[in-house]
Amino acid sequence: MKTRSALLLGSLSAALVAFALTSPRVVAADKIDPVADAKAFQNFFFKKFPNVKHEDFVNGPYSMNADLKRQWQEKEEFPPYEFALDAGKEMFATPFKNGKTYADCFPDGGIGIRQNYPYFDTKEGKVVTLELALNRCREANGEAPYSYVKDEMASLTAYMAYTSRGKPMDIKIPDDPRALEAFENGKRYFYTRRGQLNFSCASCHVQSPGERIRAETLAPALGILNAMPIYRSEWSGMGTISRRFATCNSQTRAVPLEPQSDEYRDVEYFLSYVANGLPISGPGARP
Amino acid sequence: MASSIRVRATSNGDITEVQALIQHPMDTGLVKDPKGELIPAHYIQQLKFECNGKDVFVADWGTAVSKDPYVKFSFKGAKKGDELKISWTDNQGASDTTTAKIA
Amino acid sequence: MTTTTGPLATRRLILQGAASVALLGLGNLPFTASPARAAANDKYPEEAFRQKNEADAIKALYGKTAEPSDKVRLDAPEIAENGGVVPVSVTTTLDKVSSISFFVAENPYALAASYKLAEGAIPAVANRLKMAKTTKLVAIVEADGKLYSASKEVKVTVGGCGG
Amino acid sequence: MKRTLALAMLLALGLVATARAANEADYKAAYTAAEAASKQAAGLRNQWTVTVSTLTAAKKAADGGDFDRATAAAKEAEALAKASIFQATSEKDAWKAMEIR
Repeated sequence: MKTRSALLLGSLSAALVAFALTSPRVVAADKIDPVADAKAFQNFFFKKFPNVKHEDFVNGPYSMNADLKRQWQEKEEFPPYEFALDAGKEMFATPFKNGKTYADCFPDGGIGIRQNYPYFDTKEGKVVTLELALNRCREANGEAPYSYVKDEMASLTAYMAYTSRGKPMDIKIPDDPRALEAFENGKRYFYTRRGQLNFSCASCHVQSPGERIRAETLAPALGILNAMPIYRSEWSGMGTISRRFATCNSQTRAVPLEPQSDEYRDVEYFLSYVANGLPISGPGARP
Repeated sequence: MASSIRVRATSNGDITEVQALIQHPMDTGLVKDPKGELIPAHYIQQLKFECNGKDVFVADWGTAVSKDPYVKFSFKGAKKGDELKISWTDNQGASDTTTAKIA
Repeated sequence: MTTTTGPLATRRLILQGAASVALLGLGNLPFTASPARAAANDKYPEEAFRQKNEADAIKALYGKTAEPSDKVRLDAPEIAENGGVVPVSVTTTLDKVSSISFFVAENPYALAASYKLAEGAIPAVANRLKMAKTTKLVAIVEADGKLYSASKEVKVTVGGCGG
Repeated sequence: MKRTLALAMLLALGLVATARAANEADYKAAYTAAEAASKQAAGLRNQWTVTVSTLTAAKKAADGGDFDRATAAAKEAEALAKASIFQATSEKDAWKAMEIR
């Protein structure tokens, strides 16, 4: 095991150096400019994959491989997340002990609003994700919060995503230095290498989308959260954004942080903002 | 709780296409749980589709059928509005049944 | 197939090893073993589902051998997205089809699923199967009492990079 | 290239096994050093899973009385923890190299 990862380390840094040389002009990015970042991010993928339709990026690996896309479309006829979706719809309508429901916690009764999450809460000065808002709604109504990585949270977010299907991602960054800071933290987390394999999110999802890591084809980073939550055959179950971040970390042998810790909330904020304009396609089915 | 069987039966007048998705773990009995004990085999053995009183399609399944199993087939001799009865039994003796109108 | 590395994977390898050894012994079984009753009966083919390899399973289920035929079209991915959920389907232009079955050669038990089609059923079926590893996939169609087969190789491996 | 060389070198340095048989005192010293480094890595929110598993293996070996293996494992855990600390500090600026601009 030791030699294999050292080998990986070596070959990877070689690839890194190559990438660094070819990456577009390097400018001192001291001023945080999300609009420019988002434009550069989207153009990078549009140029790298000219024949992938822009809205197709949200289909992750299926935008990268025709055979996989066929397998996926076959499954979409009767998708495995069907049960989570129905359970989510039922849970969403079931009143809490105090008679209230989730609809009372969310704008527009929680229907068709997923594309605005996560948002920056100026009172709290932090990013609030959909999963966090759902648990806060439960706690505000005297109910125990759900685990961020288990089925109940996945069913709720699956239903809320379903009600927003097709709507373009619409994340706002208020004119507040703390919001810009959160965006920058998210960006830094996305590009920072971690774990003994010394990979960052970008090592897989920017450098080599469309390529394989054993059986799986890597999804492009652009629109990677638009399909969340996802039913993964690998887990033969639903996965929330929190679960995905934790498992990605442990694959690079980095110890995952607590679900909904600041870094995860900020990287979700960054990834969602740069995907603005691309349609929500959740809940999704993935390998 | 809703039935464990989701079914969609659509007819184009002559041929009825049936799709079914069933909520079931389909455990093979060869997999260990995190504590290292074998999860006992628990899988649907027979799934029957009846229409107008006679079997139109019977599935005999082994442990190699995926979790939350899905099957699609078509048959002739039924028309819109007919009722399709679907029932399954598994190796632990559990069973479930549901009916669906052909759309 | 959930990825089970470590002790269990080796146990399964031993299992398969033992299976192939047992098979050698079986090889010289007199061919005229009583043919199983036609698959059209309602009884769950317990015996066939217990067979380790595909030839035995076909014999136990149908009591006769199949011949490859291009009238049987087997549709399965070249590389499975995930061994636990592999979409597989078969269609055929043969008529008077009474049964369609799927065999996954490298699985612990080869027979995966067997379908009995009544009068009027269109000879086609789609389902999602589990495959333990890269394997030969065989579809058998029983038409007018004779067996026709098609087979295809499906590559299966785990996903992810490290862990 | 320079950065990864340092990382690999650090890792190798930690793996040098002491010549004479290690006793409980050696193990204790190695374990405390490894635990301190591991805490620091956790503090930087950049702990590696292999550091944690190697530390537990060291403890397990020590409980079983095999102080040779326990000390070696503790030393390896320390090296891994140090490597993760090195990674966290060097990545503070290195991440910009991959940023899409």
